[in-house]
Amino acid sequence: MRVGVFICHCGNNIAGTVDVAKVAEEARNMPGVQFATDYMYTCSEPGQEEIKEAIQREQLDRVVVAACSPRMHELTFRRTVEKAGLNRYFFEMANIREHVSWVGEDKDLNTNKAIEAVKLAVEKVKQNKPLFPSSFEVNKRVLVIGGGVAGMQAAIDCAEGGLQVVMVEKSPSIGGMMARLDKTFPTVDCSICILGPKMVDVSQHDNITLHAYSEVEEIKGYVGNYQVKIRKKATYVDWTKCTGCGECTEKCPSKDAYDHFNYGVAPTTAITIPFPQAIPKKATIDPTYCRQFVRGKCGVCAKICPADAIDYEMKDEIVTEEVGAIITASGYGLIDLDRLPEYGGGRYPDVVSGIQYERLLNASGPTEGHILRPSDKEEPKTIVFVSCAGSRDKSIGIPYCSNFCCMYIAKEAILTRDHIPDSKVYVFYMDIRSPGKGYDEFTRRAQEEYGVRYVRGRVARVFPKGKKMIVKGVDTLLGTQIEVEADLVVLATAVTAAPGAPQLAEKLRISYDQHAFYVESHPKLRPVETNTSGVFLAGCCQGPKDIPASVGQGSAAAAKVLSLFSRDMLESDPAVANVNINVCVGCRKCINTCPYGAIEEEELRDGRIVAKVLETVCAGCGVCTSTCPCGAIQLQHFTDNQLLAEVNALCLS
Amino acid sequence: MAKLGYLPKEKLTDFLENLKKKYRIYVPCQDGDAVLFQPFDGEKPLCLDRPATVSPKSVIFPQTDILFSFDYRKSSEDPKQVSIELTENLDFPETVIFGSRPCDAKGFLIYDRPYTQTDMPDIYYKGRREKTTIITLACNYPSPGCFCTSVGGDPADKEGSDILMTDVGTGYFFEAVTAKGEEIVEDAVFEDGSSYQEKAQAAHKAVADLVKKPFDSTEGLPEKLLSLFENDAFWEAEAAKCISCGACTYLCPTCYCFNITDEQAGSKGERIRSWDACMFYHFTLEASGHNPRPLKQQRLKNRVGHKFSYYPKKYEGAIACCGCGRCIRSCPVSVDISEIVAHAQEYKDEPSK
Amino acid sequence: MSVVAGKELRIVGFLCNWCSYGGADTAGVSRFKQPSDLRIIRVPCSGRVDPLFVVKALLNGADGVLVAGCHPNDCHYSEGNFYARRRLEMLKKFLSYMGIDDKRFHYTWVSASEGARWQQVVTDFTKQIHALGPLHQKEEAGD
Amino acid sequence: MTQKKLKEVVQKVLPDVDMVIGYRQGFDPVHATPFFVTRPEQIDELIWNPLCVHNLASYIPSLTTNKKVAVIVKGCDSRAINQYLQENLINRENLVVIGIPCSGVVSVSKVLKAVDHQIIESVSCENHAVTVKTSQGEKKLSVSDVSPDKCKTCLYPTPLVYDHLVGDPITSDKEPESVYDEVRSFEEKSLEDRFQFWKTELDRCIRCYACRNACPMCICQDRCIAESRDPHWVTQKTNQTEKFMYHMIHALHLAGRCVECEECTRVCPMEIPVAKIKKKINMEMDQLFDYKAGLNAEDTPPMYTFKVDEETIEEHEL
Repeated sequence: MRVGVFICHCGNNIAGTVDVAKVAEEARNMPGVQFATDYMYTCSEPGQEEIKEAIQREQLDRVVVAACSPRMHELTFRRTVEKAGLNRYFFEMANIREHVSWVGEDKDLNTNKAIEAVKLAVEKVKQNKPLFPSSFEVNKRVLVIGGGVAGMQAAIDCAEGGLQVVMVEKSPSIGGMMARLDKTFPTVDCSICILGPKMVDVSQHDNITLHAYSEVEEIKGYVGNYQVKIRKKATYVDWTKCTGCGECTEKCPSKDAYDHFNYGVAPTTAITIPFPQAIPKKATIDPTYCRQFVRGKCGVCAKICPADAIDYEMKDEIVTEEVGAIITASGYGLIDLDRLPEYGGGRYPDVVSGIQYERLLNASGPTEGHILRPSDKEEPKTIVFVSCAGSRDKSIGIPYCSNFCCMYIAKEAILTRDHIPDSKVYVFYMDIRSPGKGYDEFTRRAQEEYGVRYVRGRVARVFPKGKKMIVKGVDTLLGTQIEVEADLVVLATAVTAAPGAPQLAEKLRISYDQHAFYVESHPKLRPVETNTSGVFLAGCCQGPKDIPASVGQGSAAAAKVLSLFSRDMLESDPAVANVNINVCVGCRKCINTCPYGAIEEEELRDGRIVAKVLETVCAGCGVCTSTCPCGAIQLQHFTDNQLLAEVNALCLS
Repeated sequence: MAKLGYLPKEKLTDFLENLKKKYRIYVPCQDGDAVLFQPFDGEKPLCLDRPATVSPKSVIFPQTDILFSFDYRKSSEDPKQVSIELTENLDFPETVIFGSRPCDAKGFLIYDRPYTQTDMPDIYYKGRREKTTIITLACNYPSPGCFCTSVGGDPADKEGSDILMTDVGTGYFFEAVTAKGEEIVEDAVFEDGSSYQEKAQAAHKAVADLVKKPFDSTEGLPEKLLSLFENDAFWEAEAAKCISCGACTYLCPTCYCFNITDEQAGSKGERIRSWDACMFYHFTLEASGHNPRPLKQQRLKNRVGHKFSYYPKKYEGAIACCGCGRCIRSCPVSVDISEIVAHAQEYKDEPSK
Repeated sequence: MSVVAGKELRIVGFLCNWCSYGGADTAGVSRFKQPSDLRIIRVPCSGRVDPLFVVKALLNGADGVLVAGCHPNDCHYSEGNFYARRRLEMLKKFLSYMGIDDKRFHYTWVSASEGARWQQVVTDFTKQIHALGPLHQKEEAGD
Repeated sequence: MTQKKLKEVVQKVLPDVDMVIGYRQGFDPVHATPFFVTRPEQIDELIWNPLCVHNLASYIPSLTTNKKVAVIVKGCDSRAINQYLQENLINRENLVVIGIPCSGVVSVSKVLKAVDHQIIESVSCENHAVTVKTSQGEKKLSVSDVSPDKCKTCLYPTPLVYDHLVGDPITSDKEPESVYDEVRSFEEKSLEDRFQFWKTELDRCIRCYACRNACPMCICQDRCIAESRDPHWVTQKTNQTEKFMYHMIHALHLAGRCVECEECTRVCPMEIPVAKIKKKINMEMDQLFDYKAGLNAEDTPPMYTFKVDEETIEEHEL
């Protein structure tokens, strides 16, 4: 074997506390090492040239670079050796910067440690085998989960890019949270007016198939070839017939149904069309309220429906879609008011959440845009907004900032002053977070032009007194207690992961953080990718963000899918598990433990059962290899013998 | 006239202490519930009342033998110049195996043919063999499973020993068999033994009759076994209960197969010779992954065949089994080689089942 | 050439590529100083760490072995560290029964962002191993 | 009479199977040996007594793929069958289980010790006692005095799975907790003493792999990594390190799978208490995951599954 070793100075980053010349000299004496040298910046153009030349000159068949972390430059150097004609897996990196020169002061100890790091890499690279990616076909259809603004943007961009798109939305209409907003900051545009056209695009685009009131049941397969089972929930209305005329909703006798779209600001009917601009504009029956289901008799809607679309017998239906990539834009949730008792949340009707207030403001909302407080339908004169209601509060397990509350409170405050010019508006805040284009100006306008009173301090308690709600708090700027007699209290309830986010993540085989927000591949450099290839993120499922950010991510995810689909064939990473059928005893332990279901049974000609790896599904975790008792299934590039070589390099001799 | 000696039992330790001055001595000692040949240290009590669990073969043919060690040296001025340094140790100490049984001693004779009586002797085996003196204790009663008399042995067989000693109650009767042996019986601790000779011989006779005889002779056995070579049904039945472990071969005084592996760490390494067993799948596993003996019955057939057919065919009819019975005693499932041989002899070509 | 006599003991670390190895990188980037004993073997996932690697290292010359992976629920491969947790816990409970001090083996979770935590783990574990001193001398090859 | 009943059952079963695995007398009066009955005339050779120590279940996995097999099991042996079913290593359709409630077997090496390794001329077994005749005369031994450790703490004298039960069920009078007393008392020794203990015991190991090949759960058998070069976990050296390594492999691969038949200890020609190693892991599996191997066919071995929140596993502080 002819190993070449290249020790990088990284300017002074390494050479400063490691005697690189000595490391190179020691490397020269290691068995199998043909050539070793040190270089100022190995990752630089000339540095890589040096490696290529050495490979030719010394006929090297393996290369070790001792420099920074492989997480930094492994790919760079793999390409380098490949250009010089070596298989890219005949390369190993010794991390002597992050793990040595930067964390140790004693030069002798560092140097010795660096030498051992090189020894480790040399012993490993000597065990390496050439690996070759295999390629497979891509199904150029994409599934978009969630019909909010992020999902719609992703869907439209993909469709415009010529891809077939399948969109799954769990509620009866697309539009998501944005459809519920009255206006948007900082422009104070009418939310539905700018969203509506996008919704129409989605519904009318030839390349987009919409499954509303549907949920993802099961996902099988791998990047390029997913099979997705979708549950189309029973609406009890035949949507092929329903014209959305809305007569049923007027005649429906059960008028105390919970209004999901309006967050229960007011009750609605058991059969509903969520809002005028809904897409699809079809009626849905909520069987938990519908008398036909609860009492077994009623049938009013069925009688009056001109299209004869009502079908009480309807059952859920499972459809299967085949796609090559998945964008999940499954959105977010809000914490229940009940979790904020100190603010009277859930206890007093006149303590509402920000999103409920949007509906009170909205012309197509239950109050037709007149701000009336829930308790007595009177117009409130004093309105208090409480920001960070739950957010940045470790005590209820939400340490993070909900990102956009500061802005929508400013907006709602401004709108309040517009609606009720003689109103007094207070905002209790911890900090004002307005780091967006035109955002800070907007919050200033709220205070300076609209006379909204911003009080810096937390609210301690909210309790009723007669018809009023007393808001007790501190003004930390004046350092005084403050008490406001309010008619209505609006809480900027904290943003949470969408209900059911973990379950969906498990179907998608992507990871989520302790708050159930989905985890991106890299917080800085791969914000919309996940660690499951072919699955991308957009919008608030990854964390709280405002509309432009969500839309941006929607487009970004679409771009990722389009570039993924720009090739007809995909290459699979060859560093996957591999079964030696001569050794496999068919005990199936790997099959049972594989997190990806990437291992199957295979019957050989002699009838023996052995394990078989689906290379394209295998993600290369190696759980199977540490499970296999006889070492028959080996994760390539991290085989038992490769790791043992490293252990022995350190322990023996 | 061979040299005869008598050693009262209470003098045994003195004798061994004397011997220790000149030799490295291996004696059977109780270790846990097993009996092993271990270096005599004067403290650990000897266990002579039954044959050792493992034969003394490891004294001359260690389970792991480092044949030599190697070191890849890179020259200081030009590291591209690599030289290999080999070191081997062939100077073996004078050694005595004390308290082995006649079957154990016989085992070494079976070793000798392939290891020393060839034009390419094995220097490691030969080296130790020549430096070793074997003091055998005649059996005063048979042990479970042993059948030496069926394979041409005897509980008091002198063949292969340098001294044969016999328990005559109060002490041991020593009979030098070779010059090496005589040298030892010269020792002052010995009294004249001639008066005990008859008593010893009587004892020998008595025991010989007690030894079980699963089969009378090995006449025509090699051919008979060859004729059964293709008879899968026969071997499948015989091997059904075998779990193909290596207990039989590793305890056997005559099993001499080995494996050679190199173990290297960095630039240094060793070439190791270690016991191997034809009962193991890996014994015949080829580099290609192909294995000519994938089934346990094929492997058991080889073990029986080697001892009672192939070896005798190669070496003037000498049976490669000394009938010590260890493979039977210690077999996890009591596979009985003497029974298999008997079955083979009785075997008539009637269709089975 | 191995450990620097008197100053270092032999400590082997198995780090998962996605979290703990990254955490060690983060510690480096932040220049969090650490004892120099630890040698790091990079594995894709803590689930790849067969407890036998730990045993092998301890029997063959390591004075201490450290395994670090992603926090539960944060596994890059979603489940690998759950398996690791069970297997390594089993080993942890087993080692001292065989006469090998279980303090010589530690497994923990360090994320890619927890540079400071990594520094703490390395420092404390190295201290612990130095307190225990070198592991029994192993016999030479042969019979 | 159990023996007689057994023969009747085998009579019934044999026509529908390729073989019945049972016991017959071995090479001497104190050794029974596994017996593969394929023809009716062999049935009479079958025996059942406290000398029938082997766990015959170990033979099944290699057979049930293409043969129909009946096997005779004691309570302890039967756990292996449940474990096979858990790991789906046998084809239940091809298996007929003949269970025999067992009041305890003997340890042959303890019997031999009891008669100072005299050659045994005859053995007779009746109600919980064995009478052994040697040249030195007769000796009557109570089974419980010469029984293997597993019987002293046996919780499952009656097979947990069977198609035919020969004899009436027996319920255990043992304390479930007592199973691990051996482990606890051993753990009272100092670390150094524990190491020395294993050092001396394992020093006798000749790596004949009898413990492995007799183990019902060592399903790799011929493919065991203790012998392979790829992966190359252990060398062929017989020094302390490699002997420890081999036995650690055996033990760790049985974590959550060992059915406590203690065949490994029984078969060791060097009399090493191999099962004592596994016992500790079994105890941990029981305490960590409330799991005993082979109790029922539906369980999942704890090492091949996990809980997102492991109540019983705490983070270890440094």
